[in-house]
Amino acid sequence: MTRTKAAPAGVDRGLGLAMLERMLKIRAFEDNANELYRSAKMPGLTHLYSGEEAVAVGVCSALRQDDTITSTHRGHGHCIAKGADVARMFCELLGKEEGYCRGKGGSMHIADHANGNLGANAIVGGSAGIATGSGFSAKALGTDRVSVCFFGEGALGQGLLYEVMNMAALWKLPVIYVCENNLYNEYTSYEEVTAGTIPGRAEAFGIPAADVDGQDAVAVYEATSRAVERARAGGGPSFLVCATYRYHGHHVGDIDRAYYRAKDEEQRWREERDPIVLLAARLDAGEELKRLQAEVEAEVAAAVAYALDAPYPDPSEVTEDVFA
Amino acid sequence: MTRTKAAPAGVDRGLGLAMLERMLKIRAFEDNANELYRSAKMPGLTHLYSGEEAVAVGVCSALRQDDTITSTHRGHGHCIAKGADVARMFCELLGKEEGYCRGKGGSMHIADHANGNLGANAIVGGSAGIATGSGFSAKALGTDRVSVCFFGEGALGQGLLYEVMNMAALWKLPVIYVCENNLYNEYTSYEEVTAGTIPGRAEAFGIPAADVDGQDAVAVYEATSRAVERARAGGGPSFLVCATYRYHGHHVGDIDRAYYRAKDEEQRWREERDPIVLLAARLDAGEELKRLQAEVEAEVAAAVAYALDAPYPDPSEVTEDVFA
Amino acid sequence: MSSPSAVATRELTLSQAVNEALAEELRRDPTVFVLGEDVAEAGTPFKVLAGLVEEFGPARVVDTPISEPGITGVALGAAMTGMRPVVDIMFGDFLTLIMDQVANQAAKTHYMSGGSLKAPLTVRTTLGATRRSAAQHSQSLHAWVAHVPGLKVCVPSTPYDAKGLLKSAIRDDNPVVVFEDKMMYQTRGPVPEDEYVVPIGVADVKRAGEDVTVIATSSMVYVALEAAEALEAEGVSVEVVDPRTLAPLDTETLIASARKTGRVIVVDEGHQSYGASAELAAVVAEGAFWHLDAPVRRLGAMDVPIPFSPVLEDETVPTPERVVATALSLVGKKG
Amino acid sequence: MSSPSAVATRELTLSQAVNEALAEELRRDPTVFVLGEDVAEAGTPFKVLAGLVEEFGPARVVDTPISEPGITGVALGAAMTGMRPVVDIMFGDFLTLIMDQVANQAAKTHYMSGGSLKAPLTVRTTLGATRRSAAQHSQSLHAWVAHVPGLKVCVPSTPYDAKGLLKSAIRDDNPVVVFEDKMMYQTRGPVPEDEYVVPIGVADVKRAGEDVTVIATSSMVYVALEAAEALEAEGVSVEVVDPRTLAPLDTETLIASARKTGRVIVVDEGHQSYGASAELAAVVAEGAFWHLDAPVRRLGAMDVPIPFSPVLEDETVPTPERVVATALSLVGKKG
Ligand SMILES: Cc1ncc(C[n+]2csc(CCOP(=O)(O)OP(=O)(O)O)c2C)c(N)n1
Ligand SMILES: Cc1ncc(C[n+]2csc(CCOP(=O)(O)OP(=O)(O)O)c2C)c(N)n1
Ligand SMILES: [Mg+2]
Ligand SMILES: [Mg+2]
Repeated sequence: MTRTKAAPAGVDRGLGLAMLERMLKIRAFEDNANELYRSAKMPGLTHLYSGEEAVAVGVCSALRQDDTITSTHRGHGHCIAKGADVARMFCELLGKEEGYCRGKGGSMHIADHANGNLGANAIVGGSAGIATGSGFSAKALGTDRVSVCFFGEGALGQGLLYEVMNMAALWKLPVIYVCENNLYNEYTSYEEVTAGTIPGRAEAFGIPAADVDGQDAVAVYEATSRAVERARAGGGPSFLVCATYRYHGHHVGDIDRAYYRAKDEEQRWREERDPIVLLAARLDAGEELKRLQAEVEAEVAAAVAYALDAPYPDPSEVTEDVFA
Repeated sequence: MTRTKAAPAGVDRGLGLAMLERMLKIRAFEDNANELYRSAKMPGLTHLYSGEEAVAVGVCSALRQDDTITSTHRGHGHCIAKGADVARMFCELLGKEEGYCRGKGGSMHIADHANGNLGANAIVGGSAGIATGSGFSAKALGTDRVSVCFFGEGALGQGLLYEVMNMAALWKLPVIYVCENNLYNEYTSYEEVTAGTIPGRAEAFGIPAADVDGQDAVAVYEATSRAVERARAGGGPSFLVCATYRYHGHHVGDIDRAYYRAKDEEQRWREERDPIVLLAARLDAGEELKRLQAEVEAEVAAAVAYALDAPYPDPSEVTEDVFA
Repeated sequence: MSSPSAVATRELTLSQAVNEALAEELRRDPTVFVLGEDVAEAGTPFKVLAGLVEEFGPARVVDTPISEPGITGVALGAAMTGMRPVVDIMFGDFLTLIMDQVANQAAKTHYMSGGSLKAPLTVRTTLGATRRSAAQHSQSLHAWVAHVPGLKVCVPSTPYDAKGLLKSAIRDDNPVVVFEDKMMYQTRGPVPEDEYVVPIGVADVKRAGEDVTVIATSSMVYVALEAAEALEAEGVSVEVVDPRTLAPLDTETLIASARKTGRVIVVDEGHQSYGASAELAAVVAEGAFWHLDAPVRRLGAMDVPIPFSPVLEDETVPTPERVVATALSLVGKKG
Repeated sequence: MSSPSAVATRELTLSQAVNEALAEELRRDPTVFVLGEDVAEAGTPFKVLAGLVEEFGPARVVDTPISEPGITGVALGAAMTGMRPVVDIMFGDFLTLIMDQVANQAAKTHYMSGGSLKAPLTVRTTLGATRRSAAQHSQSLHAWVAHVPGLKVCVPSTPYDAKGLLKSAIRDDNPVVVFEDKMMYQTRGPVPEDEYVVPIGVADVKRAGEDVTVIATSSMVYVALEAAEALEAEGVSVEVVDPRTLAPLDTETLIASARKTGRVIVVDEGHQSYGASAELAAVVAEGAFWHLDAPVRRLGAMDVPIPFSPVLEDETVPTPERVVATALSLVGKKG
């Protein structure tokens, strides 16, 4: 995805449609992942990104290929937004040889080195250090690449985040901390476990923080572009709080969830705040939407079929790649 | 030490003199500890509190005996301020049987359960959880005791602190976080390693923070009293940043330190900002100062003599108290 | 086998047994409380704590932020000041985050204070692979805590042991780490109607035998028992010894069995190198040296991060087939 | 003994040898940098890094906040994106704080990514007691990291090995944890004038002998050598084997020595239970089973938190006297 300078009124139409395509692809990917789980074709559990597409796509659309991201347990969206191939992703979800991690990582550990994705992480907040270190090397090696750290608001509970934000601020590292606030830490409302304010957590370290509408891909893109510009210019880290919502359960198995999240809250977000609908409306993309949707669905369906047919790794691979 | 309601103009004279006595005792204790090191009578190293006396004494003078504190590697001051017996402390510093920890803890681990001192800690920031947990139990058990967490500004680097401040704020725990900012993390200026602001670190969690002159025992006492009142009334945690200075090196062996700390900076603090001199002046305590000084020096000298003569534990004690 | 036959029992899952232990201790002692992520309404992702918040309320079954070090520290402080917290660490892999609070703080509190302070803290967590959860949610890190003086470590295998040991842990005046194999929560077994505890530090012979001793921990007991069945068909009589707790370790029972059979296999789901299996093997190799007819053999998890793909993950764990093959080679029946 | 006599050497302290290794690697490779608390002007509390910031500047010898987890995480991220960081963790006791970054992140990065990512990260830290530093500054926690697949672990005993292994560690494409005994920094030994490296995974026979093998790690090598001297006077010939690295472990050299002498003592300063000594003992007890004339004996640190008082602390560590007594009992000379 090429970078385009954001106009205050929005983004140019080409970029807007490209973002729409990515978001549709994420949605289609997740629907298929869910279906693979439900039909018992996927081992284990997975955490779906549906509903949050505007965050990953808005952010990654403002990045270059050599910029790095670190991702989370809910990482498919970041991965696709940064340019990954969905067939290789499905292969990974199914534990197949051709997966991004040769089947060793699974959904929670997809990494796509070529596109700068340093990996999803199954430890909440666990990649905050890695992302900050990528910013460190960007600066130390004299490049102008930037590093994005995606994390859910649950990661605000992990002390590591504060340790590394302090260093990023001190050393003016080109790091963008992107907090995806989808309102829930698993089965607990974030308000029950989050004191004070979220932006304040960054501002305490002298890091500028912005509240962003995470359902508005253009707003996310613009906020990220500003942070990227600042980072490339040596201005140091930024922090974005993107208000968003996950449509599905915490993971694919989290079906009966009314005890922690009301059905009509879910419905309201889906009906009123869907990021794909909002972007399509903004671009007035009726026809293109249908075309893109059809294209993307075909691509994703083919990827699923490919992955289902793909071979498993040979069991002997189990002892490979322990050491480089 | 009894509690006295702080008048805006200061504290009553009885309390003022009691604070002065404690501060003198800490100073005398540290001078003797230093001497024990220099004369090779004390095993290992120790971190002296001289110069910072107003913080420990100002804080602890606002506490009841059943209120708890947690302390640091630089803990003698907290220990004495909370009411410990200096002979048993010296015994501990020398590894003797009658020490507070039967010789097992040494300088960095003195605990004085009877006076509510839950222990010094050799892990920077390591007691932040313990202090917060003591606040948790105070509330859960329906008492109105409060918990004080002493830590150096270096502990702002430890993520644990942010994790527990979040919980203290959420659950309105009666915890007072006392940051002793003596400007140095070992051999590094705190400014080189501390981004943003110190009070902001607490305010981000909705915890009120106050900057306090840590050389002014009365100011510390008053700020603490306000925090204690709030905590006992169920108002939740507070955070105090006490600006202070250590007179000696990071530990007793840190003699040649001009490379990180200018001699005349040290001299200025000693000459212009000595907490004992400042309090004595405020109380106009010329005569009493001399008397208290003499008394305290005699007590401390006797304690040193006692400790030097005291027996070591029997080697067989090494396997005792691993389990309760 | 200590699961008694004389008393009235019911079949419970291990999950239910743990839930009962917590409920009973919460009822018995008002200073007991549970602290952890999603422990209240959700009853944890494994649903092990279902119903507790309804009976005991949110002040005693406390949902926390995702702050494992902080939670453990808060629990420790509460433990030092009159309470008996039970910390829920969702996955044993997150022990990585709490080692300072556990090993540098809780484990040493009593000793460093010369006996004046106590830390009656229980940490419940999980171990075990094959859930297709990949490298950061599948580890069995019990060897780390077993290596720390001042900690007690339980690795129960049955609902009976899980309940009885957890009750002992909560009542213990020391920090205790209890590991439950996440794949065992639906495993059923008899649990007495009446109250009981299982003492910490006493091994249990889960099956008596003469030819080979299999020392197995946690869910590996079932692997050993399955192997023992198969071996019986081959004419090899296997004794399965379950240490139940790693620290303290009931070396006497282990060594006695080893002396009796002269052949020992240790099966443990931690990585084999520098794992619990090394200590267990070293203890019997030394203690039963003059009685051993063959080297003590170890079967731990393969020394690789646990891979996601089922075809790979299944390679990493000890299986009944491997125990059988090892036992047969020890008795000289096959290679 | 691999410290070569044919090449030109100087006597250096272990501290100087480490300093040289860092300086050489910093000079050789611009992607190498050092990160830690008080590493720059202070050169660490042990002064091991003295002078480096003067030569390489504060951008490559970086003073950090007191944030062990954060530092390690930052280093890992830099390692994954083209650099070769050397993290300084002042005391090995603080490994408690970085286990998530080390064990869940760095160790698994390469494997979990199917080989696409690398983490060429070196962590330097300390072990060892008797410095009168009490329970939180005296631990030897190398067994924890040795238990984690994907990590390499070095425990050098001599200036020669310390320098050569550290250089190998920095050049290695994997995360390596290097332990230096803080009591050994002033220990002197010959170090070649010319550049060299010591390969990771190769044990070294520090003294050849016939009757008893003492496998000793880090500073315990000196305890073993001192015991060997004393035993020679008693007519007992001791072979001292230094594994030098725990992971990978050179099992061949260890087992060969055990087979030759038939009697083995393992000396390691980690706590004995579930310590490195358990793995070393288990490996030789299995590998040399048919050649052993006596049980493999272990001497680790006592299973107590390290106490402050010298009269107590000195009880906790293996001593030459205890090695001598153990060796004599093994050869049947006394109880
Ligand atoms: C350190 C750690 N603690 C707990 C967990 C279990 N866990 C997985 S996801 C999750 C909730 C994360 O919430 P958030 O960060 O808001 O991300 P979201 O799932 O909402 O995208 C928890 C508690 C974990 N993986 N890592
Ligand atoms: C977790 C941890 N990291 C490093 C150290 C080594 N250390 C001991 S004291 C100290 C500096 C502490 O500075 P500060 O908190 O400001 O306290 P001060 O010594 O100034 O009173 C350091 C780095 C430690 N004890 N614990
Ligand atoms: Mg969330
Ligand atoms: Mg300081």
